[in-house]
Amino acid sequence: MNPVQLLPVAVLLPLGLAALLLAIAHWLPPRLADGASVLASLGLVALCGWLAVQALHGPVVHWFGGWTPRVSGRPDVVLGIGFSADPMSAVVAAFCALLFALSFIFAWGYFDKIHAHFHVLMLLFMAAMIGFCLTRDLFNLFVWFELMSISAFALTAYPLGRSSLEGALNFTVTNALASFLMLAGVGLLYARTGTLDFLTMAKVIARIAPDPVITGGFVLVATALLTKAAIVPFHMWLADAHAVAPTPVSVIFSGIMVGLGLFGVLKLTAQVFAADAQVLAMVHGGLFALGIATALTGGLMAWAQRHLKRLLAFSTISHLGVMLTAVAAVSATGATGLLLYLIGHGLVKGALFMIAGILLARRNSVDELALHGQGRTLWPVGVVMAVAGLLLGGLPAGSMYAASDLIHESAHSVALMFVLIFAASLTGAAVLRAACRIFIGCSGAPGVEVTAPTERGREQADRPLWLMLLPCVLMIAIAVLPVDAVAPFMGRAAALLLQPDGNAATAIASDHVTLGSFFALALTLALLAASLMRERPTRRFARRVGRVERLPFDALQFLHSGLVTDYVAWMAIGVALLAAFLG
Amino acid sequence: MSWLVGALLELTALAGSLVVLSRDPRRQVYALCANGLVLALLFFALQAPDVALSEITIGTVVTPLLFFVALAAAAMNKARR
Amino acid sequence: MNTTARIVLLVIALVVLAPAAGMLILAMPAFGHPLSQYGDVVNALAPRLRNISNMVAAVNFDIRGIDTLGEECMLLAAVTGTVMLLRGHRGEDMSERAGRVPGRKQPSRSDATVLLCRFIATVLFLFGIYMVLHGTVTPGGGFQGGVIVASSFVLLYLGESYRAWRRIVLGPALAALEGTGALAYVLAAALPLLGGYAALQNVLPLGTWKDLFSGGLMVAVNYAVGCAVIGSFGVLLLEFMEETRAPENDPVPDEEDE
Amino acid sequence: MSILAWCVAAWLFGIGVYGIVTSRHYVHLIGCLAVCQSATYVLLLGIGFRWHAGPPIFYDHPPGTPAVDPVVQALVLTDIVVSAAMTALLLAIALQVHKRRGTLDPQHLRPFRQEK
Repeated sequence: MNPVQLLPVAVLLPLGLAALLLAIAHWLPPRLADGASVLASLGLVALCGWLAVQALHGPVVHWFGGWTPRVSGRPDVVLGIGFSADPMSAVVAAFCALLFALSFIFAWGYFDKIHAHFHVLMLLFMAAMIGFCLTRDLFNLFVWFELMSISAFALTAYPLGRSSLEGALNFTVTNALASFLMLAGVGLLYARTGTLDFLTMAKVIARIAPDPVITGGFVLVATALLTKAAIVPFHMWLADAHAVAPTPVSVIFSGIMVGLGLFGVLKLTAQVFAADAQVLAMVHGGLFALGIATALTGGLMAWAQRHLKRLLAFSTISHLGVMLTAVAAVSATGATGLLLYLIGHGLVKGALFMIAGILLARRNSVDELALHGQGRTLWPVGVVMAVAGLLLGGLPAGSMYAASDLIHESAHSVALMFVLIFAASLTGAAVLRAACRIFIGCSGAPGVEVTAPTERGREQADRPLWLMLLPCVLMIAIAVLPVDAVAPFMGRAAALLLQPDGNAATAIASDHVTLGSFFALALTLALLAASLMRERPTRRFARRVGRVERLPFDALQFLHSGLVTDYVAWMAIGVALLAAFLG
Repeated sequence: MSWLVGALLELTALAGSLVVLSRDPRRQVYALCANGLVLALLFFALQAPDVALSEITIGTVVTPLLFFVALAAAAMNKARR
Repeated sequence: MNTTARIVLLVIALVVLAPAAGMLILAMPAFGHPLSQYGDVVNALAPRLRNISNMVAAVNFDIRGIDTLGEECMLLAAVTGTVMLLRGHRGEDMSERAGRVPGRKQPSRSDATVLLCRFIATVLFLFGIYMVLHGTVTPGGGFQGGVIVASSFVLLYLGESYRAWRRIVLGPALAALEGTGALAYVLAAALPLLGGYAALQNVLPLGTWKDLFSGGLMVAVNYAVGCAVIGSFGVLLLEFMEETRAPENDPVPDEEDE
Repeated sequence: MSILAWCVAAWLFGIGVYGIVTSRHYVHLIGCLAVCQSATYVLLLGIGFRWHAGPPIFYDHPPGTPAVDPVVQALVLTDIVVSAAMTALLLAIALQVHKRRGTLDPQHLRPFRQEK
């Protein structure tokens, strides 16, 4: 079997299956779409994983239509579009497919009503993600980015409830604007470099940088990717969209879609703009600052939520901030950290959204205050949720922990490292708080979260519990596995993304669990204890303290107004910020 | 030729501004129609007949039609309420 | 935030961005003097290598064919999403009567209108098909022609009764056409792989220059796109028109609130 | 003249964003989005344009005559068709929102509300 010949199959298989399902949708027996989708995504996991291993000795490159760079007869002109699988890209693609497989299993029998439309959209969504990982052509990257967006818009609105429609509108308007910016950015880069191929463009940029058009193009493309990755101040759509999408879709959104935005930023910076000092300076400084701000904002907002899916959405924002600091380093260490964090966080967050889905199906709500103690009979779910919360909060095990070690290494100072740990602890503690309230019935007077927005919801309930719990347990199990076995491969893969012909590899030392590695976990548990032992303020002084404590949260809630017009104004400010970072 | 391209570019800017500034959605649809037509002319002038054809079918026929249908459906909803 | 606050934000952004944008605009290659050689190489090579006269079609369907497959799938996704949204609560059933907005006049159709609509619809339909067929030779192609064919269906609605339109234009058939077109494109990409070629490799005979069937695989891909676009836009217009049907026992859920 | 096209593109995008931010009707907002999108088309086609060159279709004139860049045209062409479908998607969502809320004012639509 020739890896070069099999590379395009990774995209053509899901696209073809989607088209086939659509063509015969009207006559399709139920369940067939479910089965075919699960099988296809499992096949893609195997294919992309295999490609990752094959690519260790050099990227696997496929030129569509046989238009190799040689056809043009000129050095800087590449006519065709190439797919290039380096190990890291292929691993990310395989992870996408894995999440889809698990999510299809979770959704088994969920979507009977409308002919296979859900499966068509999900398969297109998956193909877009895999294409996004594997392409080496800038406009082709835009195409997959846009396909990803469009299928995501439609999937968000799927439940047709009031909130999901309005969330989908916010999501669509902001992300459509982002994709226009990306198209403009691609245009600028094409105008200046005359090519769309990553490596050729990198060569031209090395020759002419620094150049205002190149930098402008990067800013526009990065804005689009950061919008998808929900980085402050482009992040506001995420909490609306992720909280209202059907659960199997939220799993994909939070698990990998947003992370792909960051992966895109890293890949472009490393492979295209590596020789542009101006761009690199902006990434090191500006994006790092945005990452810190995002981590903190997301953490605080997650802490102040009571609607579990909204809480998880803000926690995703926070962890994206942490990942962005790894991207900003543009180093092999940072890239390894990003890869491991992406996988670890994706698994944990996917499992948590599935738990929220189980609660929606069984208890018709995900409001931690309304569900007080109602989860006692669902205790296995509670156990999984507790482990997931601990992992978010820094339990020293599994890939997320190994990754945060690497990410903290590339933080600029101890203080900033502490901010990152604090933000992650806030999200972990918020999840644990919800778990304690729902599944044990622990109380503690509610704090800032009591005024947070919320609503009731419901999802199809006639699915067996084990079927919904199985993928969650699987994901958590993979997330807590020690990374020693795959660590050398991951380190090498990350190094190859930055230097395709290099020999370097990041060493991951995960065996030294010292007292210091429990710091994050201790902080998480302290926050949890503080929130569960809180008492209703009776004395005047306590009430005044409470009011002061609320202030920053109220300000943040006010800014996250839910109005798309506000979001667009903030996006304009964000682009201005990026421009200001350039000086 | 160059004056034609310049004039059409300015007309495009004007037509786009009109779309934004016509706040009444029904009137905006006509502005959108005009915008599509101007864009198509500009694309012809920029030597892009393929793009102009697709802009003319989409921009002046399909999109305005969708807008009109959407507005009519919304009006019918309102009447039903 | 209110509108004033948002405009203040916009102004701040503008103040920061204006100098940056100015610098960028001044550094752009001058209008009408492109730096890129990509297009020139395509213009020089494609007629020779592929016997094709429409370079845009060459780029769309051959050189950057996988892009177009992606765009095609975007169309699929957007249309599937729209159908799902509109049908969601309305269900699959179809209505026989058109609805109307109260208070708006509805002039009855004169014979001349009906005749004119029938005539124009036929001409438009044929023109669209012509455009699809000649996509690789002259301006036009699957995308533009497909949209024209689909919009000729709407004239049926205008000229005939709502019932006739419903009877002639069949939703499931159009959806099948849409899916089949996309599937054909994917197969055009995948089948060369079996023969050991690259995906989308132009393995068919290329024909002669300026001929209707010039361009090899491009012809097939162009037709596939045409089918898919006719199907997509047909379904789209159908479902939108259905929104204006007469309300019978409309099950719109007034949700929990208000 | 040499920068007019870029200025027009920037203006269209800017005024589109202004329209979105101040919009009071969702259908109007979707129209403004279309204006933003047309900015990208003007930019892209402007990039490929060349003075004194013909269209990249060698039917009436033989290959070798100067022609504008077909690549950007191909990029824009498909995007226009997709944009119509995307507009349809947006309008469909807006219609469903209108059925449930009875309003299309973006400044009154927010996904979650405070529980009182």
